[in-house]
Amino acid sequence: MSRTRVICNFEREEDLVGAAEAARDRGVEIEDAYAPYAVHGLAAAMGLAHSRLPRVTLVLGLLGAASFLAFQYWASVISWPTNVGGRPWNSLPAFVPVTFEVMVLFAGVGTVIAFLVVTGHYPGRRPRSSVPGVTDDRFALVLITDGDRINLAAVEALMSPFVPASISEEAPDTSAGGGPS
Amino acid sequence: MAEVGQALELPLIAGNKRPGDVTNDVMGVIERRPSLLWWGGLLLSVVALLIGLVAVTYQVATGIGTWGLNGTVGWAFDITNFVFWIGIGHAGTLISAILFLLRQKWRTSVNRSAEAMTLFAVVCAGIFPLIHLGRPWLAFWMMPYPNGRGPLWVNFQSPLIWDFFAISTYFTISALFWYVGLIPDLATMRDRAKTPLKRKVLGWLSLGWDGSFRTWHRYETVYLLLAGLATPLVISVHTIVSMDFATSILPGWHTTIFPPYFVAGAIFSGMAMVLTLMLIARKTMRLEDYITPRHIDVMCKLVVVTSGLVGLAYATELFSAFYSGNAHEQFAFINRATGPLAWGYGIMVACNVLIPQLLWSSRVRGRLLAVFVISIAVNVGMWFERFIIIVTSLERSFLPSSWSSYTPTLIELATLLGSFGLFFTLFLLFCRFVPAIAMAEVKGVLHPHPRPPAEADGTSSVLAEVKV
Amino acid sequence: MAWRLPGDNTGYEPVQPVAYSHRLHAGDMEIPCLYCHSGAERSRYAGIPATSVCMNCHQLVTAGKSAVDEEVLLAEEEERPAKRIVSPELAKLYESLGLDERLAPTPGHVEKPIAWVRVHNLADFVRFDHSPHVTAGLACQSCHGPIETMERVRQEASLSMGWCLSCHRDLSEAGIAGKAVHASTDCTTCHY
Amino acid sequence: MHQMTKPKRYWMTRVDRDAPAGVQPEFPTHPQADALATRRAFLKTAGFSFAGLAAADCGSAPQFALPHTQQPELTPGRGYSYASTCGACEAACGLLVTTHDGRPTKIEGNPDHPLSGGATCAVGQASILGLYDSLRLTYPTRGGVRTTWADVDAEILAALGSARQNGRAVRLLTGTTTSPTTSALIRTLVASVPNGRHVVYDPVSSSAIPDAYLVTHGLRLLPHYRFGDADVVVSFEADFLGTWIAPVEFTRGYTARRRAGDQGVSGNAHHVQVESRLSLTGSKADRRIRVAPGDVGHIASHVALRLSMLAGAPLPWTLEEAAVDSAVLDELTERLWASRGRALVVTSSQDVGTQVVCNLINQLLGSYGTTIDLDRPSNQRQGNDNDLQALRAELARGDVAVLIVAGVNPVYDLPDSAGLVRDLERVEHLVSVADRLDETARLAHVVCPDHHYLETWGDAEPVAGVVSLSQPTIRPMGDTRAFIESLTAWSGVPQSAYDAVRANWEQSIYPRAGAADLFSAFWNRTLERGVVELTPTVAAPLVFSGDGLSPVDRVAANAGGLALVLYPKVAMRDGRHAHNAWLHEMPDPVTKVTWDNYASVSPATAERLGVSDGDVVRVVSGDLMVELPAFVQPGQHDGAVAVALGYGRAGTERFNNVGPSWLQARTREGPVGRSAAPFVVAGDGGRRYDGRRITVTKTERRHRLASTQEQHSLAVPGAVAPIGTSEHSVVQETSVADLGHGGHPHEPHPDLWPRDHQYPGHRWGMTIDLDSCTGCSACVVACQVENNVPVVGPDEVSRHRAMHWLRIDRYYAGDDDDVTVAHQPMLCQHCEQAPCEAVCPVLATVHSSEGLNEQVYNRCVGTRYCANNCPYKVRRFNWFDYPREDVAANLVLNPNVTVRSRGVMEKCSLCVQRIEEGKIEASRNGVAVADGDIKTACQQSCPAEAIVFGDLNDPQSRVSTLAAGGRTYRVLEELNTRPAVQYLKIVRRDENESHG
Repeated sequence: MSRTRVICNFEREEDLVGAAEAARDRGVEIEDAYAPYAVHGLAAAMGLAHSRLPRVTLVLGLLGAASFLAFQYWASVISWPTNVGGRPWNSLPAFVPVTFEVMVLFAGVGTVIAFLVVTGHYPGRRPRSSVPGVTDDRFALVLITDGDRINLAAVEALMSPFVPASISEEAPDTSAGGGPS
Repeated sequence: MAEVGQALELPLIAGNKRPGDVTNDVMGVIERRPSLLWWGGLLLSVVALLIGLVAVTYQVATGIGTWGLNGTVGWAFDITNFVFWIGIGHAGTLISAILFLLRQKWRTSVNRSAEAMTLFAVVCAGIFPLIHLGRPWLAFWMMPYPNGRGPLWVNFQSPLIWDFFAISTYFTISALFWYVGLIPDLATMRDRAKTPLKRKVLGWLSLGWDGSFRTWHRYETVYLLLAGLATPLVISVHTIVSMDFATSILPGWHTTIFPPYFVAGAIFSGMAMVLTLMLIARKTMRLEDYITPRHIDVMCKLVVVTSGLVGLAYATELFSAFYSGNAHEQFAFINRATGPLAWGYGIMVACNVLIPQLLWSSRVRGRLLAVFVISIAVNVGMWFERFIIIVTSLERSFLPSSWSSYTPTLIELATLLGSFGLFFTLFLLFCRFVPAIAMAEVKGVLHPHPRPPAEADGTSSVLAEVKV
Repeated sequence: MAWRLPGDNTGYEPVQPVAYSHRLHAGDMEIPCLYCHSGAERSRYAGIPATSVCMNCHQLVTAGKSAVDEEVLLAEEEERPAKRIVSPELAKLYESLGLDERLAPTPGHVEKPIAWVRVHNLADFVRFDHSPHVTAGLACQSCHGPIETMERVRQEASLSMGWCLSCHRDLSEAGIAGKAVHASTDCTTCHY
Repeated sequence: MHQMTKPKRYWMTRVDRDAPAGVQPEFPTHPQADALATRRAFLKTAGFSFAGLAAADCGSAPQFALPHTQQPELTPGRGYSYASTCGACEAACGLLVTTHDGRPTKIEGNPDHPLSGGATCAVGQASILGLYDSLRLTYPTRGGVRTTWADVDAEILAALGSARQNGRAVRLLTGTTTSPTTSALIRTLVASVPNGRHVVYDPVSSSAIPDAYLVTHGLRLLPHYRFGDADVVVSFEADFLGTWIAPVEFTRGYTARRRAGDQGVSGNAHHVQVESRLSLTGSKADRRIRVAPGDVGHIASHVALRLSMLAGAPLPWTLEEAAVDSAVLDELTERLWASRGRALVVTSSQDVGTQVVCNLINQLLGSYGTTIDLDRPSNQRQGNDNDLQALRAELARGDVAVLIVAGVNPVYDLPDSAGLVRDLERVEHLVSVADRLDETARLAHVVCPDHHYLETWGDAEPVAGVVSLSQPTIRPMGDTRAFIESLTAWSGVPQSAYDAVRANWEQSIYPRAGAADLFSAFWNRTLERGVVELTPTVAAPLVFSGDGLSPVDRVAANAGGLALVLYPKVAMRDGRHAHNAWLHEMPDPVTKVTWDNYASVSPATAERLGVSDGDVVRVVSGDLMVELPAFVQPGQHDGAVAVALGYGRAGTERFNNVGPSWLQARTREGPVGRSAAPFVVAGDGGRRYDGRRITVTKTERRHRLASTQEQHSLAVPGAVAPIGTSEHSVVQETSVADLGHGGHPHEPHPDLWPRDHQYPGHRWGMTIDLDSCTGCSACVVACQVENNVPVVGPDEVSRHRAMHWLRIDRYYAGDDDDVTVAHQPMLCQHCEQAPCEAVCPVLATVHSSEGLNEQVYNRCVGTRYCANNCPYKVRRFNWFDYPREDVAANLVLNPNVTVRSRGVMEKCSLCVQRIEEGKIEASRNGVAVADGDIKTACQQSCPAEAIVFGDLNDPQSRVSTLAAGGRTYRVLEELNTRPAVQYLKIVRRDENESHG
């Protein structure tokens, strides 16, 4: 009888946001929230840090650009220099468009892959939330109780202003939480 | 206060929906048996597609000679269609990416289908560079792959190579963007799926999405990043397409104004195509509540703006030709406007510059039929723009001895028809099997609803924020 | 079965209608290549020798020495004049010219060429000319491999464009036997 | 027909070419064909399915290499050339026939020949295709069925025998034969029968000229005109640069005379053309005077009168006023008088009176002995229309027992063919010596197919004292027999052509040669050189007798009436080569129309008749009628309607669906063009080709004329002319006056890129002298033969898909009455900064280290971007796999040039195969490539020597010196493409004209 997961079910995003804020004020550990769409202000309410994915994008983009610029130079100047319309071997300006496209390609594809890896999504993964309807019109907040001070009753009290549709308690989920963000 | 907001301007989503209603409405389209209208449309499209397939097969088997091209006019319908379709594609990316960056909430109702349109348009576009080759079975030589020929690479100075990279990148990124946007809705579908097979398939496609907000949080970042990448991409793509002409030496092609000119034209034609499709979709799939007069209105305004840009480009072109003092240039443009294809030039100016001006009037914008007709006109006009640019410059180039003319053959007409067949076939299938409206995004912009026992607290703040 | 790029027939070693041994002729007997393939100096094609060229020697040599010696011994034992021995392979040669065992023309004969199987096949859009390579002092072996050790001719080089080019590039640098050469890498050197 | 299957070998693999056709017996067709097919198919699928790998050993079926059984004396794979004589027409130019492995593949001019000097014409170039014509008659027939030569000879000998018995008439009807041997044999044969006669006529007659000389000099001869010695040339209707007598020789002399000095321009040279239609010659004239058809006689009389006054012995003539401004005539006359002894006046008129006046003019100008050679007369036109008339009378009376028609086709050539056919059917023994069942041969009881001239021994003496040999370059393709051999057989002493020629030379030529050494040595020497010059046996010099001279009256000009002008086209001539697809596809030098003849009318007349190009008009004269497409021809006289002869030949229906067949391909009906021969006026004193009164009415039908040029002038059409610019500068002109200070050094335009490409070794380049170029199009056909350029047919041509690598652009300047014409050969300019190269995605067209713009067929994927970006529009795309089913015709293909497949771009390579061969040859002999060693096909054939190819890095080379001259310019120089092909400006010598 120690840590448990309390799943609070809401019907309105405003309630979810409010509940999350309240829980955080009370120092209740928020495992995760579930919503059919990206609820505004919830990140702040849950105190989530900014994602670091943009850095991945930047690095991959630069990598793509650099590598392909180098390849073009090598192919047209070193590997087999051919006289095309009397232009110099190294027609740098002509290499720009392809370089740019490859940069975007690397960055874009890389970002999505990174996202899937970080959030652990892949074909065949089974959804973790046990809350029905969160992909439709329901909202859920999953709180962690520590058995003594913060227990089910306390949570219920805390949530009551946000009229949760239901509150249920579960055994702790070992695979809780997403990866680092 | 919500009332105030609605009083001030038309609502984004009519019918005062709740998230659940959105799911039901949008999924309803898919779960309902398809309407006769849909079947009819699909039949027509497939027939057109088959005609096109026959034509292309015959042409590949017999030779490019089955097209109306000649030694002087080496490109005509093929590249015209290519540029036309690429242009169509651009509006999709514009709506989903640029408007997203500009925080235009109204895009949510249309971006899904707009992105789909982009994908299908790029598919149609991609076909033409392939089949216009004399030896299409060797198209893979465009790829710089290691080989036993020396190794012999490709000519990175050729705009066609740039094209190759631009189009493939554009397709990949658009597909990713579209799919990423689709994941949450796929999860919704999965959770509503009746049969286990459906559930299994959708389960795979939705990558195990479960609405976890920690994922949502990163998801938004990724979406933002993709939008940020797609925006310069879409501009680069049509810039590069325009370079097919701008980097040549032909009078009428060799001009620095082409990149912006083409990008504006692309958005213009794309917007028109989105309008056309939206108006059809909203009727055929009863999505009047989601694609409201307000959406039409906004897009009409965009059409007017881009029409103005295009008109400006036409004028600038003529002026710089006159101002250049270069006989070849001057001749090229006088010939373009008054030469053998003057009629085509007329259509182009009328459809792209004159007719869209009607959209200044809100009454016209309000009449959906009128808007529909205008959008069609713009599509026609933009097709002719590319045709005129390509053919007039080629058929009257430097040496009068080689001047010639161009008339399309049946095969070319059938191929053009086929590309439309392919486009609409794909689009109609999309409407059937994928939520045509991005549910997750629409839900995000709904007006809030008071809790049934009316004791609202904290809602007002949210209200204020939600109001657009 | 080796997997290679399409068109690469390295190692192709077809069975020939006549079991002609380059090892024996070019190797042991050291007959110069150009004796039979005289076209290589003057023409695009090295050429396959006409049967009449073979007859220059095989007018007299009709079988391997061992076989002849055997017959001689046997003849001495049997106290009879030794018969002319014709090896089965050479018989094909004589047949091609319509000669009988005694190498006399058979009445009403028709000369029919020997259908050798082509070993080195180039793509038909490539123009290879033997003469400049030979006149530049390139050894036949540098492309055809150690032919003088082969019982049956085998394709040694890949004959791919890359293979040609690498040699052209290297030799323009290094030269042949100290003599500077200009081996062009222009497309029209081989494609026109 | 087994011969016809032989070609199969040639297009398999190069090993097959190891076996010469001539020497080698058939061998079974091996599976190479399938092997190739499968390999190609495999590559395609591999491409489609991106199948990167394939098993090495499961490739194509084995390819076999069949050596000879006896070592041939020639090295397989090497091209050899043999000196010979052209048999395409009576001009009998000297040839070097290039053969590859036993089959002739190319005809080149023989540089040692004193008349043609290494040049050829389009017809000569194309005549090699006739050798491989699959529709040639390959066996003798009797009563229309195949038979043996023995049988044929038996019949003919019997016929001759009976004729000999009862003194019936035996007639031998031939065209001009320049061969001494043939003539001798004909004389023997004719002499062997009591009532035998040899009748000669020319399909396009010049018999008025000898008739005139009979009047003025008492001897029926055709003089030898020496254009090379004439500064001032006045031609009345004579198209001497295009079709008249010996165009190649005349063009050489004419252009050589106009080139002189450091600028390569002679200021004295002047050429006036008086004609009713715009001929090729007229297009080069410094001054053109349009006259009504048949009016030249009257104008010539005016000139003669004026000259006689200048000469101080005025003729007692009173002349009606001339149709042309007398000031013009005065100027013309003065110019002639000023250059007495350096002037030449010619006319092709078939009116003896006009010819006589022409002779008078030449007499007054002292042309005899200077520009006209009567001591060494020409044998190139021996036709005698009076004899022909007599023969037709005999035929009409049914007097002729045996008629042997050799090498001519009277039923087609002559008017009233219906009557002729009727008469011929009454001939007891009609023997035809023809290469196919032509209009005449199909009436003959016995047809004796002749060899093609490349298959047989022969000789020619086109001009007295110039004798050349022709030798076989391939084993006969069928069971045909040389006319020479037939003659010997019919004279009862059968001989091989070789023996006959050699014997005749030993008897009659060798003595004239006065050679010191033995005959065999002389023979071998001549055989190798191809030609020998003999000192002619000069008879008493002919003197001009002025008595009985009378002027020619002006033709009655009936207002607005139209008169017909029949003329031979540069390509089709008299129609004997009507089965040659190359000649049909060659654009006419003036009209640029292919695959047709048509009724040319002046713009004014066209307007009056309400017709435009392609409207079918009905041309009627009495009971004669022909329907032809109209063609509007600037520069033509308003009263003239010009129609080309030589079309509408039976059997040319074979070309109705020549070219690719596809969904929207348009095929044609009937023969190619329509015959105008019925309109020839066969009066006394010869057949006349002009002056027949006709009426022309427009029909509702249209006929698509396959023209290679839509816009005919450099002037930009008014509708789209930008302000201040009327013309492009692609054709540049200068005047004799400007020449001195005309030269401007080429300042290379500033450049965006750093220029880091050196051309250390050779740097190939070309100059084309537009002043010399006459547009005769020999180069066009030469290029087609050399480079295996396909024939695409009229439909494709009309779709602007002609494949010629070298085309000749023709531009008009000035107004419709008084046009100036410019001919501009246009081929790949091999730009140093080639726009085509930069845009090719797959590096299929790049620049070589020797300055060539290379096109690599097997790398090309066919985007056509290069063609779009080529400012000169010289790139040609293979829209289809052009049909090559005619295996016989494939024998003519040049083994050194790839036959391009569908979907790839091609263009002029500056004959890179010759460059490579030349370099290899030089390195084999351990020497450097000398200037002139390598000649492109176009340069080699050019009679005007307008094209010069060579190494620009060699300052001594001809091309370098010409390029350094003041007349050079580059087309579209403003684009800074830096072409390796440079042009020399046209020189306008008539100060009254300043078009350009």
